[in-house]
Amino acid sequence: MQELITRAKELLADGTVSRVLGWKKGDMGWDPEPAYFEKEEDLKDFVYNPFCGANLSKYLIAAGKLPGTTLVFLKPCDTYSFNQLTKEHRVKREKTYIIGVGCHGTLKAEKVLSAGIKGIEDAAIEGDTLKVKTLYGEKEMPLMDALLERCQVCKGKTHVVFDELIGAEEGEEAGPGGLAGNRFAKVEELEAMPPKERFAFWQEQLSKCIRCNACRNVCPACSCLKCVFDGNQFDSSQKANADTFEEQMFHIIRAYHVAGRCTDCGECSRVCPEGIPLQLLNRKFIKDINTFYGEYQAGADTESRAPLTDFTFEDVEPGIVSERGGGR
Amino acid sequence: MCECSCGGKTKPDTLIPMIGVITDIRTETPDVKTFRVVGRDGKKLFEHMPGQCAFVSVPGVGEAMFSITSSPTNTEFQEFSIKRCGTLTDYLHNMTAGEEITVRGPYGNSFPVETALKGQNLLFIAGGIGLAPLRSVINYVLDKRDSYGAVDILYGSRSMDDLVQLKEIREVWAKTPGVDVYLTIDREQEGWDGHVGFVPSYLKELEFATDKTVLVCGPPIMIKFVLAALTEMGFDKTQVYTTLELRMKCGVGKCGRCNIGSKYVCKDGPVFRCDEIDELPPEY
Amino acid sequence: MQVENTEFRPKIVAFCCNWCSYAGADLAGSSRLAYPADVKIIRVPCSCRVNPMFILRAFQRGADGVILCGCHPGDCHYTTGNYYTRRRMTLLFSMLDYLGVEHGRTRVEWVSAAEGVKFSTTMNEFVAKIHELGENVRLEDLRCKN
Amino acid sequence: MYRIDKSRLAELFAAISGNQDLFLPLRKADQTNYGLWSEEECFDLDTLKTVKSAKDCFFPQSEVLYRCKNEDGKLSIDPQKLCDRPFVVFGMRACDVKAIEVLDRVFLSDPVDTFYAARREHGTIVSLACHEPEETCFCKNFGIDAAEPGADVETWIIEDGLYWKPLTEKGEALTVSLAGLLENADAASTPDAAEKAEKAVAKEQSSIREIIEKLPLSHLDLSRFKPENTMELFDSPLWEELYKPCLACGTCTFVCPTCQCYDIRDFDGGKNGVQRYRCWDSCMYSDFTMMAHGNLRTSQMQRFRQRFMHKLVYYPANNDGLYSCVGCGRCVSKCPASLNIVKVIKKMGGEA
Repeated sequence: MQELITRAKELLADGTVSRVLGWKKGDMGWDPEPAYFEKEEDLKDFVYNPFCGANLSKYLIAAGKLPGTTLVFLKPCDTYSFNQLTKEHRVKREKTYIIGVGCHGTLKAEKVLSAGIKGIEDAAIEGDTLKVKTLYGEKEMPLMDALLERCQVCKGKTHVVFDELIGAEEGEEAGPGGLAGNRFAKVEELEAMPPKERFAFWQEQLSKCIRCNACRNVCPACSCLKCVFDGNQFDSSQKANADTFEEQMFHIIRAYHVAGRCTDCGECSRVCPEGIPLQLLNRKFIKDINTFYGEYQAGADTESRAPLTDFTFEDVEPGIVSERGGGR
Repeated sequence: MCECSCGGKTKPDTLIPMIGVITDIRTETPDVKTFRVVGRDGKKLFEHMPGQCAFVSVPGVGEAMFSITSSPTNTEFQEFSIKRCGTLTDYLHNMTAGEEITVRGPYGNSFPVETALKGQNLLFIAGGIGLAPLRSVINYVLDKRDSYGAVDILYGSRSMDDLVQLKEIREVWAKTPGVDVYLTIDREQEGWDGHVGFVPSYLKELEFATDKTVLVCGPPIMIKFVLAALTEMGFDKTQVYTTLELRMKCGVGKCGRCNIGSKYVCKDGPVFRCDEIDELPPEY
Repeated sequence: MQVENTEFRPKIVAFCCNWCSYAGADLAGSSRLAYPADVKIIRVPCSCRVNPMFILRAFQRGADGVILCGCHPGDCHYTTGNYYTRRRMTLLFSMLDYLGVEHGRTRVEWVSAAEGVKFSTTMNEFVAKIHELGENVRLEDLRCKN
Repeated sequence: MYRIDKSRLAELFAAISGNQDLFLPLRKADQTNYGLWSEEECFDLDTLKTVKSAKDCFFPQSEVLYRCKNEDGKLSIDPQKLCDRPFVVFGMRACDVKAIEVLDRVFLSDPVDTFYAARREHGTIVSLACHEPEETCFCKNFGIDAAEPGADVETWIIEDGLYWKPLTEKGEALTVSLAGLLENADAASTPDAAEKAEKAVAKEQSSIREIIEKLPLSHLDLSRFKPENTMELFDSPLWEELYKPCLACGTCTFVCPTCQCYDIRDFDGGKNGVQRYRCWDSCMYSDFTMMAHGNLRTSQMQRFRQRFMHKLVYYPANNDGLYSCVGCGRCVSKCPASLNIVKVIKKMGGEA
């Protein structure tokens, strides 16, 4: 962390960047907030630890409108979002100075707290163990039980875009401590259920939705100036939550609108106050795209055509959904 | 649908509207129409005071707050002058007499016609559609002519065609004793032999005496410059009343939309004395 | 009369592209080929005009099945429109299926202006399928129900 | 004072829901929220904070106000029936109980919101003391005592028993209806049991208060948040710094037990007519103040400022200094960007 601060100070001092976008220490030790730092002395509150889950890419849309260059710290999976935003002309590469930071996984504070660890001050990852510094001494817990879902099935530690790297271990395929799982496992499990059960599963999950729009507003792919739900068309407004249809409509359409653009950064499920596994909707699209149109990772580059703005003459017919049956 | 202040148990929630019938639609200007509304029984929907507002709605299209432009002294109907500027107003402009709408109200406070304004010389300053709430006061004052002093009306609009209620102004107001009407339009126009220029500058030219109470309504930018001009002319802020406009949904100070500082414009307003406005955070 | 009322009459929405499928439906009609009156046709300029929201919206408003008809791939009046439709609908149908909505309720069929027979058989088949599935209860808006 | 074994709670709930609806924290899909109790549901009184507050029971997230039909140009209005069925909300914490007072001052002030008033009239609140307040709690700053939660009946769960103390007429009536289940621990009839119960509750209370005293957010300085400082606070340059991470979502407003802003909207159900309903709204949304002629709050900073100024300055100015925050800490744990009212209080209050 000290290395990051030192480098940020250097870049601020020599005028390469006008501001730094990073994380600031919160009140609790487990709630760092995304923050801008414009002066060297502000950086005393800078923090980077496994609780810094926020993907800062989305903030760059706003930062891009400010004068000068912004220094941003991106974790490996955040860089995919950045690339995707560059591709959609929502951020400017030349106005951003990216320092790729190493990541061993980010934590879900709720999980750590409910494991009975209180008075958290700081945390560090050592192999498969999470070491938490607390007011009551050092506590430990298995890393896997504390990670955000997205980190349990980590995409890898490669930064796809950066100006320099600090503390990163490039090229390592697996996630934290080599724990990478199959991110489509839960999707496959759902696909294998009878339709009635699948319906019941989603009904239960989506009926929790409070239409707070946190998933939409945090999503780097949801960068429309005016969202289709900011209005009364389609009888499904931004915040109505009037019956189950509205919730389903909102989530289906949101997942659809980011299909082929979603980098699976997992921010939507991280922020959902009701813990709805929204990643399962996005991953279903990713999985289908991979099976039908070939492997595609949004944000891996800035040139390729997105699957939904592309086609081949030999594409499968929509009837395939019925033919193969069983919800796959 | 009892709307009296009996406070009886039978009173429906204030959010439940009454059904109103449009009995007449007058085209005032290319984008303003005046709608005359009565209840189904042909009687006036409710009693109001000048400056108060009511929610007009077309179910399925929308609901919005409009100031009541007819005077309380009118015992037959209520009138709303509505400018075409959104979904609901668009729809209203395409309606015809005889169609039904819903109305709830009246909401908000009113100009202090029975207290602070009584016996005073009055100066009305209006711009464009801003005449709508003031018309209610003007007609009230003219109907109770003896209770008030001299009346001056300064009204301006973009063009001759945009002057609302021109017929009434010329044929009734201008002919009432003790009432002076000054009209102005923003730009020279064929067929217009009156004054040309913006309302605030005309106001300064007219050099009114400062023994008047002023009632201002118009677009925010006009209000801003009129207030500056009035201060320059020596008027005190306590002599000036104006109305604020914010987005409203409930009309009773609960939905939170029109909250500025500790005031709710729908309930504590829309009429404010200018020194009261100064105490509010500048978010209007 | 009483008996007729209790019988299930599905509501089917068919989006038909102006250039091929709508003409195909026309041909079916002028050739006196019957297809159920439960099918309500909505003409669209191209099958790719159909936003996934249209389909959800149809279900919301009480449709029991939605079928989308367009020109055969390669024959699109706008050259490539239906290729995009193909991808979009594949993904949307797969998602609906994933959410537990019966996959038989949605269908895409390519019908050319000359295929009056195909139009009629497709519609007959689809209506029969919806009859089999019954009323749509999984993706409905109660506010639109009586 | 009464007592019942914790193991018999399901029986108690069955008895309550025999005559009326019972709402209590239910565990569903890994989250705890207030819901309608039935035998199959799994209740959860251990989770300190439900995701949404109990505000939902009195001021639901969305409710129909009336239905309107247009038949051949003739309109008809059919107002929604007011709540006329008694119900009980069980397990409300002290902060949520206080929040109802905050809402009362809005909805029960003239003109009364009849929809809300009907629910208040028919609802009985059984509160539950917080056995172990968490570090996100800061109710103490608002004069709330988590050890004595108030409402119609207050209860404590201590070891294997639930202690039950009716406080109002409504509470007494509910207690009477449960006479067969609740063991009497009254000083007059069963002095021994009463003494034991009093002792247990007193011990629990002092332990709760001890914890609260030690919580990191229990001692905030609210002295600057006074109506006379309105302009000074409003014009503070600190807002510009504070709002920066805000994503403009509505999480804080929707999980908040005191946020009461609402929107009124139409749903056109075709031949079923138009439903006019109201639903919670958030001042954090960009269209909150959008009008045909423009928007009065054009930046997120202004919207952010409105929310906190309303809670800490405007609302108290109209309500005898009562803050419109009860320190439940939901925003502290739920904000996606880790912003919350505590950070605002500390920063604006001159602490940090």
